[in-house]
Amino acid sequence: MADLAITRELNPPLITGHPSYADVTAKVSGITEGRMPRVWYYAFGVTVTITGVLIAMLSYLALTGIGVWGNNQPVGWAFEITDFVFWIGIGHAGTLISAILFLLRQRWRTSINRAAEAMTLFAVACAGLFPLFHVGRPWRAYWLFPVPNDYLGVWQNFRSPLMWDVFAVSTYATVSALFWYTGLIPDLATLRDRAVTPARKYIFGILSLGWRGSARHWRHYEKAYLLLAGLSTPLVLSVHTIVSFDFAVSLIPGWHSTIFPPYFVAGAIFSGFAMVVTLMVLAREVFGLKNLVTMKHLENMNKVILATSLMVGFSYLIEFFTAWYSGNMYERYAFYNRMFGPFWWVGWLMVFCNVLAPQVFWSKRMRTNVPVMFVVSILVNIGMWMERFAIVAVSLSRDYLPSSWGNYRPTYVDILTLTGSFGLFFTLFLLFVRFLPMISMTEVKGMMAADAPHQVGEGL
Amino acid sequence: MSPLEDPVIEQPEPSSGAAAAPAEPQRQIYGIVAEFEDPHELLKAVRAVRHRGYEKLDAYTPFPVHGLDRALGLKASNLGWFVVGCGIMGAFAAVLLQWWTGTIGYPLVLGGKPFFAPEFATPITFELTVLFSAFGAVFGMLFLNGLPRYSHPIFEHAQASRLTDDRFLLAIEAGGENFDAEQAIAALEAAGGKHVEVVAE
Amino acid sequence: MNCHAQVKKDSPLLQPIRDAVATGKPVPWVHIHIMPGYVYFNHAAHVNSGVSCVTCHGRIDQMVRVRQAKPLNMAFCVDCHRNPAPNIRPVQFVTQLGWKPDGDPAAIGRELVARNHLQPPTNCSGCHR
Amino acid sequence: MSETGRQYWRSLQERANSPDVERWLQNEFPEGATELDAPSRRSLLKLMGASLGLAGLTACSRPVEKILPLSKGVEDYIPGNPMYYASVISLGGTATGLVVETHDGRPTKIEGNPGHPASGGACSAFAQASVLGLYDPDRSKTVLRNGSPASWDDFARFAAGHFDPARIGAGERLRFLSLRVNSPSLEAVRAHALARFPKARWIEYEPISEDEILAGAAIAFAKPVRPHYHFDKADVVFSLDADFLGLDSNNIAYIRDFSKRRRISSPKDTMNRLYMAESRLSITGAMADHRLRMKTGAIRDLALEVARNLNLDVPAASGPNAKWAAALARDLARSRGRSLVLAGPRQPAAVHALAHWINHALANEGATVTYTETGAAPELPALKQLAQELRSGQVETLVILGGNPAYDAPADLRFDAVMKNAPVTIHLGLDPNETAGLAQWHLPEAHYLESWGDARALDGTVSIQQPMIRPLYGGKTAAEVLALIGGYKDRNGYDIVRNYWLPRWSAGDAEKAWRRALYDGVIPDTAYAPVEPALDAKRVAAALAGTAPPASEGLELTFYPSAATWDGRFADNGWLQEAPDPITKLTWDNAALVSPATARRLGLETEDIVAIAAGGAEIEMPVWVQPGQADDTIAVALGYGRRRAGRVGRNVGHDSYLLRTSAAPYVTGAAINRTGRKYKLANTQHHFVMEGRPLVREATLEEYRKDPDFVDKIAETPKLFSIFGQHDYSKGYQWGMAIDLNACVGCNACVLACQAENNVPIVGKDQVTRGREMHWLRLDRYFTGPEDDPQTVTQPVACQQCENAPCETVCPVAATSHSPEGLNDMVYNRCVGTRYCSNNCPYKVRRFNFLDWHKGLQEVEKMVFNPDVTVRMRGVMEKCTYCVQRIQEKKIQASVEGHRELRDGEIVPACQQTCPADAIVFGNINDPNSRVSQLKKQTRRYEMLAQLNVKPRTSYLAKVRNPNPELA
Repeated sequence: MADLAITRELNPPLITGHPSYADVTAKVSGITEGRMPRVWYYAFGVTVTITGVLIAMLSYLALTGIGVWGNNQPVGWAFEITDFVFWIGIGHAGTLISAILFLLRQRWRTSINRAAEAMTLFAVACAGLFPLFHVGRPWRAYWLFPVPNDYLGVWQNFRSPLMWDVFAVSTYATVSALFWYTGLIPDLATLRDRAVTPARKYIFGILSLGWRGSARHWRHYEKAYLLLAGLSTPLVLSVHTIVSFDFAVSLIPGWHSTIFPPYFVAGAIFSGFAMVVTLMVLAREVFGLKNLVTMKHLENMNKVILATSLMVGFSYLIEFFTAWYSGNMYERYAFYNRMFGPFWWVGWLMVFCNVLAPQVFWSKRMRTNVPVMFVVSILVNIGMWMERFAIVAVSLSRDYLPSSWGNYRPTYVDILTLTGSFGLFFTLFLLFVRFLPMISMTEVKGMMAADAPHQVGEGL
Repeated sequence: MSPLEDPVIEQPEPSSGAAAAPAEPQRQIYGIVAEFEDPHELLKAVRAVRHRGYEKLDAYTPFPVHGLDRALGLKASNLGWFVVGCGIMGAFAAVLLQWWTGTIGYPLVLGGKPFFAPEFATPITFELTVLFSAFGAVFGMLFLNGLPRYSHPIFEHAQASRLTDDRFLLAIEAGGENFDAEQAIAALEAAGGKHVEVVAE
Repeated sequence: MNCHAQVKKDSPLLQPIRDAVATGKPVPWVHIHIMPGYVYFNHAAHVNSGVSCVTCHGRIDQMVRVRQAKPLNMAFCVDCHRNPAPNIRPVQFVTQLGWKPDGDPAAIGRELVARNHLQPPTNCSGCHR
Repeated sequence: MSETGRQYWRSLQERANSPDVERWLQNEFPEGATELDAPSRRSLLKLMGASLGLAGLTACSRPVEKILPLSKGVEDYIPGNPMYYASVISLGGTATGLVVETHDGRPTKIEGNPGHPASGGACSAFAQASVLGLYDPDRSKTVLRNGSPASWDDFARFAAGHFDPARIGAGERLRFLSLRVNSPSLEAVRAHALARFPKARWIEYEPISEDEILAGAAIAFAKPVRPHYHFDKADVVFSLDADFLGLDSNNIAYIRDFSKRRRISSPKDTMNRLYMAESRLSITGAMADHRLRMKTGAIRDLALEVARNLNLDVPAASGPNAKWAAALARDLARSRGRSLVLAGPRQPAAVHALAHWINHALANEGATVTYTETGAAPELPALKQLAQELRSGQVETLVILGGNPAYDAPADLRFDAVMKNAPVTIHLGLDPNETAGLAQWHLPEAHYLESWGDARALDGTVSIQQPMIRPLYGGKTAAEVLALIGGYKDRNGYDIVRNYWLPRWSAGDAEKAWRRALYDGVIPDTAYAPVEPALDAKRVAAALAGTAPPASEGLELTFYPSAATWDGRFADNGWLQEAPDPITKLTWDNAALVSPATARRLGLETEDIVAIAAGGAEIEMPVWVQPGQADDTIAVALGYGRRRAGRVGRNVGHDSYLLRTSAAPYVTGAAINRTGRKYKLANTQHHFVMEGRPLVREATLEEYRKDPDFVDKIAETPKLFSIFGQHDYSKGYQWGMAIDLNACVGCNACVLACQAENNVPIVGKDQVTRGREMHWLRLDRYFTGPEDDPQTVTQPVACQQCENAPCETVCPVAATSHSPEGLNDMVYNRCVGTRYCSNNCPYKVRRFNFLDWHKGLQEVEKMVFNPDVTVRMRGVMEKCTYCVQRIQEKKIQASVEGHRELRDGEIVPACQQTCPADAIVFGNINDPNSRVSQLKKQTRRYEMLAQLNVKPRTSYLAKVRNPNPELA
């Protein structure tokens, strides 16, 4: 018992207001059953419209050619790959929360992991769009997958980092989806059992796969969940590592850098957590989840943001140091160009948003202040996008031969496509909170049981 | 139990005791089912009932109750083997794909690199290993649990609709040796179970 | 019309040819064996290496109406380019679609491949330019 | 081939029999116009059917799956195999011999004629691009009478009446105006016509005039002889503002001769030394070992200074360059008989005369410079008189045979206005240009590739101009029209030319000689005999004394021919419009070039629009700040701002003819004012500094002799190693290339040759500003030294065919891979367009089809495509492959010819074939005796960015300059 006392001191209850199991069920399921608050409909209307813009832009692109973007020689990749890396990065926080914190026994994850995982899926969906549509001939994009064909007899080039990307991203999407769905099964069963309309009963009946919470099942279920967490952890690290290979394996100054893998992963977690904060702050305001998503959750996330911000800042320093120390004139110029070239403002914006802004979280007052954390999280998202742009496009604009140096100006299509991808992301997220439990009832109840005052351990 | 340990996923170590073999000849009734309001009562009841010699038990809970599987005398899950097997398959498939297409399928000189080399085969091999393992974990779990399943007798119980909400059901399944409905009902009531019902097959 | 000035002078089958000669308007031929625009096939290179018509066009001589007999896809070409021997014969026989050598054709092919150092390209620019 | 030449023509005759053909061609294949955005050689096959059986086509509706053979065979013709015919192109009154490649009756590629003195196998950018002009859909297609369609018969009927001697008499009021005539047969027809109308007069006018050259000779020798320079014999060359490697000469033989003396293979070799004085940085100036930038007008003083140092009795003149002139004079004196002084067309006659005098004094006459008597005379005075007569209404009939005087005559003559005073104006022209719009009769002219003729080269050598295809739009040549007007005995070009030449050969073998002439592309013994005119020093001195010393203050404006449109006649040629100017790298525009210092003084920036006032007129055009431009001078290219031209050329750039007067056709004072407005210029290179990177490596001859391995010292290359074993390239053919930066003059011919050979699309000004130009081969140009007075280096860069190609590694679908012969193959039909390869290419030589560049292309425009090269669709990457189609063609030929080995030099990529400087050499680097291997053995050899261990197959030979030690 003594150790439990300590436990409670170290981990004060994460669920405040002493709700009962039924309260949790009612609160969380209730959101998906009752009418949405009016603000939901407004928001949904807006995001759907923006998604429409995305569809329009992508169709225009596919019908006309990459020329509708600002890309050129030498800047073959610009907005599209920047957006791709950006969204993949966002996705990483979800997996981190659901898998890594799970393995680290961070119990505070329980009320946010479901939403975080959903965010991962939707972010990866948005990310996937860009490589798919950035190819000159989208109708040939399936050539990127090793589909056997007797007709040509030719295969993919597995030496290409882009090929690694295809496997990494599709694996990541699949595993994230499995992990998310596995976690959902018991809650889907709950919705099934609460369902009043035959339609809901039928749909959730199918989705919950006939789950009945048998003790025999729980034992395999928990094992599966643990294993998925164990698999997702190296996976999530590998995905951004491989994304960074796209650049690290090339020979372009500003790309050709060995510190990219850890640098990119840290950046991904950084931007991802910022996005989670943005979303959760909104969600708990709109749906009144203050008892489930407590200030402790937000504060912990802000701590992670601060830590990763320091890592990212350190990576910047190392990058510049390496360039200078290498004595390689091309490397040196690339980084000089990043901060003082035509795109100087991108470089400085990235340093301000990613390194300076998060430092306010050293103060507890700041990292527990909702408006402040909201603003910082937005800044971080902007800054991380700029970082990717600086790496992808700015490096390309001036590489080896001064004769071939070029400039880059995005077109309205570039900008609207990026905007549209946010529309898609939020549309999916709004649909998620509308139809699925955005908090894992099973886990919350399990934790309540653990926190319950009259604990019965096997000590008896 | 260490302070940071999360009770939800505590690892059951293998315990002795008769296994609850699911494969049983057809029965008229599924078993006797009682409802409890909280996991601790349930645990107490399980122990009590087993004390009376009932081994063929199953419990139904809205969340994994810590220590329940040991109380019921369930063996640890053997899902891990599925996953390992699938992982190895994935790795093998990946290497085969990259080696065959590069050296047999259509050998092409690309960037002066060899037709196959572990250096550039590693990332994809890793990814496919993870992918196959993940499939193994999810579909293995469903397979071991006999899911998806359309229906189950337990749903006949009056409180079944709350077993995914806030109620905890304990079932003495018919077919255990010296199973007797009357005594089973008595045993469950004695253990403090409410809504003690005979649930038909 | 050289030969057909005598042979089958008034066969209806040759009417189009007579018209063409009379009017100077060419006979429109139906394009059967169509290669995609990005594939470059050179008859001289193949015929002079001893690849027979029949290899790609089948038994044209036995067709009432000409049709494409072989897949003529990339895999089809590459197979032969990797292992030409089975389809190589002495140049004088390339037009004899029914050619039956005494002895193993593959052996003859191997011998010719060796003698003429035939190394059909299997790299991309062999056919795509 | 002489056989086939004739046979081929006969087959054209056979095709000629259907009048529908014209109609069908005029509406440019309306039905079933196929998109070329799918890389479809099938559509080209249909085209082949088209040009094969035009007559037949008019009958059928060309269903896709039908192919049409020739109804009557052509001797030696195998469908799909190209045929080559000798012909000739004329520009500015001088001819270059050509060999034209035709595919199934479509001329697709121009090459130089190795047997022709002015070509030697090479040809200029203009010649390379001229084939595109043939298929220009905006060419004149019908006879126009007062702007409304008519037929040749209408004109014939009109001409018969109008030029009836009974009516027009001796032709007192009849005037002919033509471009410079260099065709013997046309001269014959002209002679006949002028005999018929004795009082008529014939005026020749080229806007890019040689008047001062001829006038200068007239001063020095009392007759307008034409100088010919022999740079291969000259050790020291002093050019007084003569861009003889570039735009001031249509004779690319000069480039060949000059580069002979720049090419060195060992430190022991000697090379020539070039001194240049000019105001605008020209490619000749870029090649110079010593270049003085000065006002065009000040060059006279420099010349006098040099002459005085050579103890010639010339008027005193003070220049700031005494030391320079003295050193130069000593250098010239040291190499008597092996030196050469020449002056450019912008220099006044007196300076030309002085140049002749100096050459005379240095005993260069007959050695490095020879003279011929051509009877050519200054043109401008005659044109002025014509304008005067027109103004005063003395001209009843004006026949303009080619040219565009309404656009390019000196502005003060108001030619477009006075033209209207002639009751009858007849204009023959390739396109409906400004003059055509003012003429009563406009007659479509036949392109040189579709008509018979003959032409003299600079040295007088005559070549027969053979047609490759029947006139697409039924055009006629000047000779044919003149024959019609003057009632010449022969009416069609073939008879005119043939019957002119046959009598000139002894009856017996006349036919043989004719065929020989067609086959060789030159008629033997037709070159002018050199004359040795006596120089009259006194007259020269007097003339020099007569010329005023130049105005030292104020801005000086000079005009120069455009490297893209020449005098404006190529304005409709997209290839030329998009070819970056060799010096400014501007495309699709001309600009007012000013030096950085002058720009600072006047507060101007690149792309500022300024108003330039000169010659009583004012035009607005953008500024381009050009390092190397002389201070206080403005240089403006002619030939832009065409008001009446095709879709490509209309209103491209700004018309500087408006500032050009007959008094000052080349140099004038000008005032310049900022308008405060900006104008977007499309240039293909934004950064001209090498940032200290060892890309172009150069040394002086001295340094080279001291340290033959200087290239390796310029950049230390780390020890290269790969974690992987390398593939074996030691067997079979291994293709490689060596580019001698010392020989390359940067004339753009290779760029255009590559474009023509490889179906490289044009993208237009807007896309160039977005950085999407498609040239596979580009000329990188860097400046070294001070910004105001830099030295210039030019470096041709195409795909380097790296053995460890970074582009191949990253392509996910293996669309670019390596051939066993070391080629970096690019498979357009496999490419999905990730652009990763281009990103990872350190040389940035890959080009991406960002849009469908062939959208809306008319069938007639597609006829220029080379069927041996895939036409790329949008969304795929493309790049140079060392002309792999030519490699394959020759390899197949070798295997057909008994599986023989290829000979060195048998395979020639387009860029090498046309290079007048012979700076590019391609071959098998596995053969130690091949030319390319020999070059790669030189110590000057280096690879760009070798430290990346990409192992490029293209090597460069470092540039070596030969400055005068006295001036060091």
